[in-house]
Amino acid sequence: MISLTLRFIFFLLMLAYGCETAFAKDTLYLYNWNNYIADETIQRFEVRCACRIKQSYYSDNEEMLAKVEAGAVGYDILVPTGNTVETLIRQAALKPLDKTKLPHLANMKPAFLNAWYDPGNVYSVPYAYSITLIGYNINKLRALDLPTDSWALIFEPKYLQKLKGRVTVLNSQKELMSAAMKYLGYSIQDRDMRKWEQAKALILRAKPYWAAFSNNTYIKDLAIGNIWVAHGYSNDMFRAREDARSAGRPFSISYFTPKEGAVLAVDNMVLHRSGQQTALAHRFIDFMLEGENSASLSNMIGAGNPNQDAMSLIQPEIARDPNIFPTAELLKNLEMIRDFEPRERRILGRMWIEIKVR
Amino acid sequence: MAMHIDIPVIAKGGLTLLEMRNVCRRFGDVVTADNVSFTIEVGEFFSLVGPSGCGKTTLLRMIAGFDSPDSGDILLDGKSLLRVPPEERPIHTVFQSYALFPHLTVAQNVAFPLRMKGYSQHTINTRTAEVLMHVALIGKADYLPQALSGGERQRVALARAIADLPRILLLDEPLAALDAKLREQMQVELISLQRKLGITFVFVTHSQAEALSLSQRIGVMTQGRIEQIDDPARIYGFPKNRFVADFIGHCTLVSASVTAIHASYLSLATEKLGQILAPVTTAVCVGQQGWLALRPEQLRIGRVGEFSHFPNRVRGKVDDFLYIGDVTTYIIELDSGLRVETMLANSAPGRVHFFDEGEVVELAWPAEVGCFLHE
Amino acid sequence: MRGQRKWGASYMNNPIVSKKKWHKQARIDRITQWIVSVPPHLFLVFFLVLPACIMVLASLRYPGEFGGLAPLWKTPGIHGVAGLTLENYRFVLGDLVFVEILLKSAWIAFITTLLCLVLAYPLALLIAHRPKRQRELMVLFVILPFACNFLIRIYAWIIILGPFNLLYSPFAVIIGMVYVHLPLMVLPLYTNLEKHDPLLLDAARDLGAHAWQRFWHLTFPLSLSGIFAGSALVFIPALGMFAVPELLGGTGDIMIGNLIKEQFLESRDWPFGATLSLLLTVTVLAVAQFSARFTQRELT
Amino acid sequence: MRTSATLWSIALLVYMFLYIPLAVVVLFSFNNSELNAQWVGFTTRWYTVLLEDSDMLAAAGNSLLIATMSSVFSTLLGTMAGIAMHEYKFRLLPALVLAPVAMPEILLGIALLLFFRQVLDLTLGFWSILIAHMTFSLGAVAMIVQSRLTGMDKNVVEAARDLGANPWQAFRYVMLPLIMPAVTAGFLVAFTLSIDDFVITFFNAGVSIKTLPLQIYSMIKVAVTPEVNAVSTLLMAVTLTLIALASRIVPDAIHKFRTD
Repeated sequence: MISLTLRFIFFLLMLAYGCETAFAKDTLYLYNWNNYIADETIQRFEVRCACRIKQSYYSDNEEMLAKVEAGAVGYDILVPTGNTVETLIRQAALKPLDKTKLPHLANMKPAFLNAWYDPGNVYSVPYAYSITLIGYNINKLRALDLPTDSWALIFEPKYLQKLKGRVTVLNSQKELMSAAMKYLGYSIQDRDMRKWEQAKALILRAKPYWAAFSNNTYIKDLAIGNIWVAHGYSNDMFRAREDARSAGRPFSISYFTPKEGAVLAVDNMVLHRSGQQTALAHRFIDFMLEGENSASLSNMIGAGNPNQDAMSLIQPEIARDPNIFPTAELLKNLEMIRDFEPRERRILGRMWIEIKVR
Repeated sequence: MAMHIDIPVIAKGGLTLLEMRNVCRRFGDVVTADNVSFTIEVGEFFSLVGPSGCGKTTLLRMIAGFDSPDSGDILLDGKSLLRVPPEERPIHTVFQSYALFPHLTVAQNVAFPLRMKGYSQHTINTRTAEVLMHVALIGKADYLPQALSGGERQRVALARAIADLPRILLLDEPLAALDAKLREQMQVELISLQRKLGITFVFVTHSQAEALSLSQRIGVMTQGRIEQIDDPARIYGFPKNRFVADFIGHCTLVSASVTAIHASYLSLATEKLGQILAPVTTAVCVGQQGWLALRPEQLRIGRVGEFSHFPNRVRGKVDDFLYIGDVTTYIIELDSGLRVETMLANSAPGRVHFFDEGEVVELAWPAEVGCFLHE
Repeated sequence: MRGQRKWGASYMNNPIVSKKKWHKQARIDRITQWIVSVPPHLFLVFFLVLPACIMVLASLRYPGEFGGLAPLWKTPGIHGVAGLTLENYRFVLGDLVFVEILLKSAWIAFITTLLCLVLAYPLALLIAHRPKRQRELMVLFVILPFACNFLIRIYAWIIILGPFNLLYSPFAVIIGMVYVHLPLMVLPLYTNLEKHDPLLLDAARDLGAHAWQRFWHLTFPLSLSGIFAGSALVFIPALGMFAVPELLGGTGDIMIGNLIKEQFLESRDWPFGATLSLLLTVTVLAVAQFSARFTQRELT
Repeated sequence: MRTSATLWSIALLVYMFLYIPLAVVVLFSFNNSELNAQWVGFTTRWYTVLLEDSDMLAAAGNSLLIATMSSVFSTLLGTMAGIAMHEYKFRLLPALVLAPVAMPEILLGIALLLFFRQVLDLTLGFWSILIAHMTFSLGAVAMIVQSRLTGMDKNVVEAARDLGANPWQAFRYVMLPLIMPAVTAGFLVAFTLSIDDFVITFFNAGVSIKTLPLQIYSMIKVAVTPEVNAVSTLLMAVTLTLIALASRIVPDAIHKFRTD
């Protein structure tokens, strides 16, 4: 009896040890949004630099901040949105970039450089951007003849009655409340808490009609047809449209940027101070700055592209899509999220708890 | 609904209450009831005795309804019980392990049958108090079974079974788990209770002493067959065959053959005891082979020549003796090698035995002693 | 931690053992007791009691600038809040919404326990009355769903409920909760029912009790301790569950577990998360105390 | 007792309720479409995708390594705790052993997360998960060993001491062989608890290490492809054989020594 157990334990240890050693080669740890880089791009980089990329995913900046705070060790590259870059800089959690190793930085469109959150791009380099908008099931909405141009679709009970249990919204305090502020016509930089209270009231009024808060399952749910309207990121909606088409679903998915304006999220590559592979990280950032690789972000994932060099390589119908490359006048009412003072953040945090709990 | 309780008249040798008619039952190749037929009268204390595994408990379970015979019938007041489930039969059982309901107090246990019949709470309370008086457990009404002693638990099991005055009470070796002193006390109580309530008792036990002392009629069973049904004196005095003689009480069995039949006695030729005179038994013919059964207490032990007036005399030496307090049993080894058991009351205080080991003694007994058995 | 020594104590008061041998033996015994009991005590105190105290302490502090906890002492030079505060408790108790969500979680856990009981009891009763060989097999088939990972069992329901538009609804949450917790209810019930002495049922039947009466007056009362053990085994984990409501629940189906998880892993307000966790702990202790009092009356 | 038809029908209903979802999961692992919407065609490509998925294999490896180590250590400590609780009447130990099993996992997860980050400043990863797993599986082993000891004839060990064995010999030659089935059962339970744990690992895993449940969670939340079904089916098969193994060797062993 005892020998049986010992043999069993020995066997398990060997098996486990086997799996572990296979990946001792130098490995670059990338902590990125889910569905924000094509596998094919990853493989090309691994082949070029003879290394391994170990990816972890997050679906909200807050989640990434919390996880990094909880177990900060080992991540070389993070891809935070603008406001989160500012937070990480204030936390002194980043390593400055060595520009000399980034020859392709010149490809970057000037408008995206020298951003308010990282003047002089000391720590960050733009990676891609997305717009937080509304994706929908064309057939269903045409049948219900619902408007496809305004936030009212997910905030007005008169539309929501027809969509009861078929709508999901982002499980992110900043994104959802900003969308509500936009619908009310306010700027999302506004520090007047009374306006945010109105946004909270608006959300609470619409909440009973929504099916769920979801940061990622909405891609699959839209493609399968469980839900018909989703509040989410433009690249995710692109993915949902592709999934539905490739799976041969009897409907198609589309998405629009509401006329009242929306949140623009410019995501940037940064080096976390606890990363070991600094040299390899720089090569990866530079690799992503090359026109061809950056173009794959738009062609395969439908993300907005800050890279000038890549514009020529992007497929025409994606380049023309205003939800991926917004026109100048649309850009006017796109705003980026900024972090507020801790005191205000706590008040908003408490509002968010009320939204979730009421 | 008030409960009408009439104390049934104790009929002596009266009406047949329960009849077993050609009941057969087998478990695989083991026969537990082999064409059993007997009747039990109203108000009788009937015992079923036999070695363990002789089928007496199966018989009891068939009467209670937990088991049904392969063939034959069981009749109560002339009506067949086969289709009647246990809960419908006016028959209750006192189990050997008592089977008291652990989560109910003594009073609630006793009240259980009454509650099942839907009597009013008032009737239940009065009847329960009354029954607890019978078994002297009034003080323990609110105790849980695990807080009681063995004797008390046994009495609760008894009280519970007689609470709603069943027509028949089956007792499955109820006293087996008690110590000797307590068992004697309970035996007395059982008899007085049976007389007071007049309920027909069917008492199953493997202890023949208990059966002899308690019952008005005894059925001796072995391998699923009833060997003999009779009152205790005849069972002990005139056993029908070797098994009954050997099982009930102690006795020495000697093979014998009839040499002559006289008016008041038989003369038998036995190879171990020589020529013996024994009482007449019916349906015997000269030359019949059989067995002579001698009860130890009927043999007189003394010095050689002391009992010249007895016809049957044999000589032997004291091989061993067993002191049991009031009597001492002597094992006498006869010249012919037969070992015979006899006993002598210790009338003189302090004397452990009257004969020493190896001393030559003589055993003698009158012609009326012994019993010639056919098979 | 003074343990009364029982191991081999009997020889101690045996006069004929020589004094010297007796002392040596006592010393060996003392060492053995130490070897056996210190390591587990140490590990559990260090990794269970201490963390619990830290959690209580955390609930009394301010949240850090970027998540985590603000420093305990006011160190010069570093701005921002420090020291202890009852702010979290004022916020939790000030607003009834948190007690509301606790009650809602308790309500969902209660319904789950009830449904598990209604489904598990007949099954346990049936298994307890089957012959030995069949019994082990049927119990094994109850445990088997535990073989596959808890998340996969939830995911199975995502696939099933999705097309019927039942997903993201309280109904889905209840189905998921019952599905995950059902085996936990069957086992204690089965072990209790299996211990019932069949002779008691014969005795009850002999005393005139019909099938339903036998169940109501005998089997059910005796299985009460099994029912309470099973209910506690389902209710307490169900109260703290967050994966099922998150994957299957809709906007209105948030439980206290989700709120706690969100404080720690999304809105980075650890003190408030710790306070909610304590609120949950107090509820669990109350429930455990209540059910322990019933299972204490071990009858059979 | 006459088991009525209603009992059988409810039992059948419960078994179907337990097994239909699992059947669906296994069925869709062979579905030839990215989405689990409806049946398209039979394929085994998800299994090939699974075997090439390095993250999954790494997660499986981590899970196995952690589960093995945690159950070995917790069986060791748990057996000690079980014996200590049985031999010496401690008041604190039973409560400590019961607490992690009795309270919702989220509380234990949070407490450990705070403790590791605030007190030990241990970055969450392999060791934090290992310790977390040991905390709750130690309790399970201790309870199994203790219940085995209470079921055992008490004066067997005293008889050994009486015949001149010192505590260690009494343990080694009498107590250990007798409780070995319980220790093995404890190990298997600890192993299953550890490999199956999600909630506590979720809070204490940090970022750098992934166990199987976490990998499955992220797959369910994010890129949900039938690969999840494939890994679920394989996991079911592995744990199934483990339980069958445990249920075969342990009860027979326990029956052999049962001394009612």
